[in-house]
Amino acid sequence: MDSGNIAWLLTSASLVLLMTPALALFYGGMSRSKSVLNMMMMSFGAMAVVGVAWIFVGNGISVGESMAGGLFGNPTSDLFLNASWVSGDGEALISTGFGATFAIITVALISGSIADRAKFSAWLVFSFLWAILVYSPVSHWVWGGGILSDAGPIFNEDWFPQDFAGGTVVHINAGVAGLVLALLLGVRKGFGKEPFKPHNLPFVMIGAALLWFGWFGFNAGSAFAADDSAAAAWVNTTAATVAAILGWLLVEKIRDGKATSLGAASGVVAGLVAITPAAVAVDPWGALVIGVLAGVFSSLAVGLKYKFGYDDSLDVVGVHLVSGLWGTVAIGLIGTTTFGAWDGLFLGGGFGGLWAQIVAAGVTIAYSAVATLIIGLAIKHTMGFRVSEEIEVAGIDLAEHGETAYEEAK
Amino acid sequence: MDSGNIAWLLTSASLVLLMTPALALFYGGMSRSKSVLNMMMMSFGAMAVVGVAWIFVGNGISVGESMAGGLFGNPTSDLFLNASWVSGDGEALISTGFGATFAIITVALISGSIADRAKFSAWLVFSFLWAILVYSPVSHWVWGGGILSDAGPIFNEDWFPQDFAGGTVVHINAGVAGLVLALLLGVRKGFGKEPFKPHNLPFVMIGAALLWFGWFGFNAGSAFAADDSAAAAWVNTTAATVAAILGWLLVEKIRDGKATSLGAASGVVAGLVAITPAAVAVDPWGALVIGVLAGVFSSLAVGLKYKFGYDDSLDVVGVHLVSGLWGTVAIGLIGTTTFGAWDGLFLGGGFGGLWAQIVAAGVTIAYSAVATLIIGLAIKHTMGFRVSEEIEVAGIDLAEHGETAYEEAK
Amino acid sequence: MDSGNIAWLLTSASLVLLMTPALALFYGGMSRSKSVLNMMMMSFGAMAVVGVAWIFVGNGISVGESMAGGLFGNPTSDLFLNASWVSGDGEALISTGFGATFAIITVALISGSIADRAKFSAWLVFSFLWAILVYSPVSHWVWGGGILSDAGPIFNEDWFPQDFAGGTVVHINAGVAGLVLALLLGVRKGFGKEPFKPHNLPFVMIGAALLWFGWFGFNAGSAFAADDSAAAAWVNTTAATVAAILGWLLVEKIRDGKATSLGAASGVVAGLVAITPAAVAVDPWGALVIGVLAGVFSSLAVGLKYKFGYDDSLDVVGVHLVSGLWGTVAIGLIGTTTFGAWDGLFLGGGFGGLWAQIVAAGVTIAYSAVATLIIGLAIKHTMGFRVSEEIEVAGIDLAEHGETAYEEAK
Amino acid sequence: MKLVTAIIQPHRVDEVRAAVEAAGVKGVTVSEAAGYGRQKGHTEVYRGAEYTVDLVPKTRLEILVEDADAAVVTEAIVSAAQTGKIGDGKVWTVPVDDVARVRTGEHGADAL
Amino acid sequence: MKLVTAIIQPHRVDEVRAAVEAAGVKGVTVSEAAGYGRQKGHTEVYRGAEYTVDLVPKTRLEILVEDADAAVVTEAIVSAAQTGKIGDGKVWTVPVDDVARVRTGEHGADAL
Amino acid sequence: MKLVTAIIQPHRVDEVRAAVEAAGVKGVTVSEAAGYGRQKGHTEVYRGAEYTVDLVPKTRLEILVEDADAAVVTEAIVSAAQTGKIGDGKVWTVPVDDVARVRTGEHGADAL
Ligand SMILES: Nc1ncnc2c1ncn2[C@@H]1O[C@H](COP(=O)(O)OP(=O)(O)O)[C@@H](O)[C@H]1O
Ligand SMILES: Nc1ncnc2c1ncn2[C@@H]1O[C@H](COP(=O)(O)OP(=O)(O)O)[C@@H](O)[C@H]1O
Ligand SMILES: Nc1ncnc2c1ncn2[C@@H]1O[C@H](COP(=O)(O)OP(=O)(O)O)[C@@H](O)[C@H]1O
Repeated sequence: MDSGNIAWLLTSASLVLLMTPALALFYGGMSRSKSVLNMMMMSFGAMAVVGVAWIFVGNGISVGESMAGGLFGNPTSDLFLNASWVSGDGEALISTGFGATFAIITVALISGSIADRAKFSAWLVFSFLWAILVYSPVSHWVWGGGILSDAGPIFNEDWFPQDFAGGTVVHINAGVAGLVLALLLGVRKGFGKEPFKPHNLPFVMIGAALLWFGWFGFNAGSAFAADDSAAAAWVNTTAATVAAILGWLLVEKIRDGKATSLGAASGVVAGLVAITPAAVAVDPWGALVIGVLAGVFSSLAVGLKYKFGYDDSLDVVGVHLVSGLWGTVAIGLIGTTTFGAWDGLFLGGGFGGLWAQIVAAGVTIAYSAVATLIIGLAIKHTMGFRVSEEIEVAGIDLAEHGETAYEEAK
Repeated sequence: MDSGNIAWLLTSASLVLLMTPALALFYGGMSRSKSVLNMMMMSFGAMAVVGVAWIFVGNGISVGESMAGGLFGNPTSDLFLNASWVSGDGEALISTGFGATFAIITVALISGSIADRAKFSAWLVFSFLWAILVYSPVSHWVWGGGILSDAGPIFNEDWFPQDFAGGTVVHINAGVAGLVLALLLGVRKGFGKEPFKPHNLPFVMIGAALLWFGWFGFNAGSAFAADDSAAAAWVNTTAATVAAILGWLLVEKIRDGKATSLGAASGVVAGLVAITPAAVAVDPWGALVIGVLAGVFSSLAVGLKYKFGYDDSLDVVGVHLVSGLWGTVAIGLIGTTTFGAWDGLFLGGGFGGLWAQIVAAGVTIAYSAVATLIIGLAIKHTMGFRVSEEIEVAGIDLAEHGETAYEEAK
Repeated sequence: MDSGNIAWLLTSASLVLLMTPALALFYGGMSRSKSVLNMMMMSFGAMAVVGVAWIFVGNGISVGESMAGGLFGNPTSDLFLNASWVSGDGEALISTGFGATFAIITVALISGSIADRAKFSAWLVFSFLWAILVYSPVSHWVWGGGILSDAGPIFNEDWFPQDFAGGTVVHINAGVAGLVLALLLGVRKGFGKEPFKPHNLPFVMIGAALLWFGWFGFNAGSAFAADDSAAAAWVNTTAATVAAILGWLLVEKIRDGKATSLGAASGVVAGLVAITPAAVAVDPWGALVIGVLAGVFSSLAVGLKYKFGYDDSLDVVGVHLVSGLWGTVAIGLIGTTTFGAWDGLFLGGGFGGLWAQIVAAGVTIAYSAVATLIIGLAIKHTMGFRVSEEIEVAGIDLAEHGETAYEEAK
Repeated sequence: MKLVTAIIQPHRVDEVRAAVEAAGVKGVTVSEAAGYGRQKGHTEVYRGAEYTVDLVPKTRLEILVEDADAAVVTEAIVSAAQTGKIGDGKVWTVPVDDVARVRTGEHGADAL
Repeated sequence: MKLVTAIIQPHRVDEVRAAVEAAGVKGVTVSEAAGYGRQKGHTEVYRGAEYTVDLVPKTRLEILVEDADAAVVTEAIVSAAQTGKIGDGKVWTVPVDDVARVRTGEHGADAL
Repeated sequence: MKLVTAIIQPHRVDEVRAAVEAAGVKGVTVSEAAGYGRQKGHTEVYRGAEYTVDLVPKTRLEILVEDADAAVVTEAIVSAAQTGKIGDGKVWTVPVDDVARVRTGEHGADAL
């Protein structure tokens, strides 16, 4: 037990825990004032039920010894974290906590695609099931020695997917789930006609900033030590993010004539998403490139929903799926071995890495799409997933939570 | 000097310092828009005067060598932190800083019971006196080798109260003081008739989330090292909190038909309060139980003020006193020795621990009640503690601070 | 590589990164609701372009080997952080990241003096140039072995300027630049007649609190280790800040009859600024003195703009220049050698230290004034620095960013 | 028909609503306003400078009534809103040509 | 000239604006209001206690028209704002002595 | 008595208040509004899509005056609020049957 490593893991886990309320603020600010509470409650609800799900069996499924050929970890290996606790080992214990914060934020991310219209109880059930049936196994595949790791049946020790902090497990996974739910629940009244503008842009900006702050725990904490890799991840995280702000604002300036604050905040998130898998696999120059293009790609992608007619309300697909994919694939192109595992295509490493990245992304997309659809359909046809149009127009906060976000003085 | 431990203590002290402005946001959001500044200023004022009081004599009273048979530490042992400074010892120095942040937040907690109606100058005087005369000695009793420690006259090395991070010293102490002040100042105009609804629920939610974030420093930092105990405290803190959200929302759903955002935020705090004394004394399963019941107990308790007619405006009693008591007593029931000091009743440890916990709680309640009453009465009958009804109705912000919180564009 | 030190540097760099959005909230809350986004975007824009500038050549100019007799570091020594990266050394890498966060916040601070009226594109160009041409060289002078260090031509090993975390490099530097830009852009319509009151004081308070939180990384992180010095800096930072709140509120209470929340928030910042250079150079008693007088001096200084007619909109001069100067000079008076380099005048050290502090401040002021003026004039006469009066009155957010900060429910 | 408009102190709204209901009024439209008259505003402090905020928040009530009820409703409002302090407000009546209920399209007294 | 004032459901504003424009109206003034009548408010929960919020948000439209147009505009509003549910609102007309356009100082029908 | 209502640009409020005070007016009620007419709104950008916000913020002033003063006050408002740009606003006058001062219960001209 190294006290410096534990100190950094304690800090990192705290930082990542903070990301979910930061997301609540980011998403909440983007909502309309009649539905901000419901939006934030989807994050808080995810904290509650995914937290419990993780302590119950999620941690075991994620990091327990592989079963069924690497499809999942042993669910009973750490029931109620009992095994971790009695081990008395600080690094093991805080690692389970760190893992919980990842499961929580991944689920919370999904909620952005179904703003203003999901039943809160249905969301809680979805969160619980998705955390156990989708997040936990996929994290086992990539990080727990499962089917998408070098120990799995697809890859080998030379060529295997690199996902430092969650490009596949977190962002592609959540992005696909968001897309499926947006399709399943359908568009909001007025979609494509009214702009549904953010009701509080300072909230959006501060939410994005707190996400950035927490993301240092997410990325640099994924070194599981206060070491050179952690430092490298910190530097790349910052490099990609500052570049992504520029990329997003540049597109806006050229296309619309104006650089918006919503664009700056969205650029922050796009950059962070894209560098997540690549945090140590590329050098700072590569991080700048990944960042600026993440800003460009995602700023162009958020308009697609109007074209294809899916109401991904707060752009989970445009930001998390698109930049998550970009960052994952980019490693195959410009990965280097200073801290990374293999060289990418442009650095003379050949197609092996690129292939591994694409396969990992593809498997994640396929599984997430199918599993989310099954869970979503089950909920839709039993308890129902969506509130009535009347409630939606009047504001979901009042009907689902009995509250209005703001009160005037009297 | 271990750099990992210092790193964690520096981080923890910073986190706990953040808790007081987080509380300001939590309390401020619950206030009405005409009195939010005064509410927040009570926290900021506490930072200022309790900070100075701690540097002056508070630290000495709390951790100096015991005097008067363990009633308080030597007040002159660390005047203006001079002794700590010249020691040149980083762990000693940052521990005094860590201690300051505890004293500040404990005082700030009290302010929630007297929203909208306390003179700011009276509050500052109260804060200074209460920090020195109540917080500092009580913290000496429990943590400084005083009368409620194993070195004191009441307990022995086998059976003594466990209070890892402040169930008695912080939450019961502040909760009782809040009750006494609420009674002393009396109810607000409209109490029991108007709902006095929160003017900004997103503030309340983000305030609660920042409290949670800071609380990792509070609980895991109370290990005074980046070690196994700290990791254990981190995990239990999260387990209890996620469970408490569920507990609170469940009561609301059953009783009122709707799960509110105010309930989720309050559940966060209730869970954190309850696990504070027990952070390493129970296992994660125990933490879940403590948490869910803290949510249930506190959500039921916040209605008591209407029944008994004390205007504990923002529920200091319902949340801090009730969940603080519950967490303190729960150790006597389900405490375990993996990281804790003795086994609780249900784990075969007998009644010794339960008795110790109840005595510690009882002594704290009695002293806090009497001492707060004396300080409060002295202020009431000299400078006065409460503003006029006219000021209260018009909004205390304008009269006491010459400001209004929000300005429209012009 | 010591994991505890790296843990603390990772944490500190994350904390300082958070300071810039915290500043955005602090400044944004003080703005009017029609220009809050532009105010916040100046901070976010600084993050983007200064981040890139630092990774590009800024880090080299700041910490590369001295050139031109200590005027700047070798700009090509760490292009795109390539040298730091290939070193593979975690402490070197995270130190460059830590440096980036300092450059960003310093530039962002300046924006407070030109609220409501600067073209966003002009601001981005200014930020880029100023970071490279002013911040980077001045930081080299003081911290990189340049002309204001003990290795420089002016000072010697006995007497040289002490600037632990940025009294000269950050606060005096930014304060002077703010003054120059305020003069260059001219006053806003209504200056001196309308009060331009803060549109959201809770934002101001929380912004100040998050600055405080981040400042622990700024000051205690400047020890570049989790050691005794870091702990000392933490304690002094808190001591000065709590005292400065009291100092500011005292002036208000005496002069205006009321202690304001804007005053408390401003006091926080003034105290933090003043203790920044002196964080380990004085003892806690000295920190209290520096803090309380910083509160007094800055609260009196913010009125000067009305007297002299410069529209330093959010008091960059009154707070950062004045308290930065005071803290820098105070070391010459009450510096001690427990953790500091030499004794100040009042502690029997003679005039050597005082002289060094004054020279360092004077050189910084002179260079910052001239260089800022040149950059500012160049921008003014090419792309233009200020928006039209019409845009200013209608609200700069709409014209520059195509957005309004808040939307009502519909 | 008549439209009775009242500008009153915000904290008297509940009392006034009760009074007009007692006088037979079935519906009211409420909005925010601010005003000044004999009552001047209050003083705020900003960065050491005092200045006067002279608009005082008020609440506007609008009530459509039949001609015969205008005087009764006015008196009901006056007595319920009265605190005797400067700034209590004004109540005025204007003639109305026609009223329509949106839901049904009814006109005149039926629409009230 | 006449002033037509309409209190309608906030979510019908766009439809009503389109309808009055179709009826020849060139300008409209809009503001926020709240009201009650036959439509009672909703229930909110706070700390375990239920209570009624009885003011329902509404939007006020004010439209200056020539005498002859008042009835047409009223009908246009009524049919565009109608949902058939309680709370759809009211439209009333008051006589106007004079209108001035600030920009030009014109008076009367020219000022509309 | 008359009620003079003015819809003006928000940034002309101070000038208008000064002008009507100079014309002998002792009290004013102010509220927020938004409107459109010849002046169309502005363009905002959202996620790459431009759209028009056509309601422009305005301020409403309501001033009760004696019959004889209505014209004078109207002219005072028009000249103080005029900037010559489209969107300067409207001023209109409606007849008032009665005014009451809440504080005293006075009626008619005494209540102004
Ligand atoms: N001439 C007026 N026209 C329109 N509103 C007025 C007029 N005079 C007063 N008011 C409104 O009535 C409110 C109270 O008036 P004020 O003169 O302050 O008190 P009082 O009526 O008790 O003498 C003002 O705030 C304003 O809103
Ligand atoms: N007598 C009245 N005077 C002024 N406003 C009224 C009156 N009656 C109703 N209103 C307004 O009209 C709105 C709708 O009235 P309500 O009686 O609820 O529905 P409906 O007109 O469909 O029967 C109310 O919210 C209120 O704003
Ligand atoms: N017919 C109308 N009825 C009510 N308000 C109107 C009418 N026409 C204009 N207004 C109000 O007057 C404001 C200015 O009118 P507009 O036609 O834009 O400018 P101008 O009067 O200078 O030609 C509008 O924003 C609206 O609030």
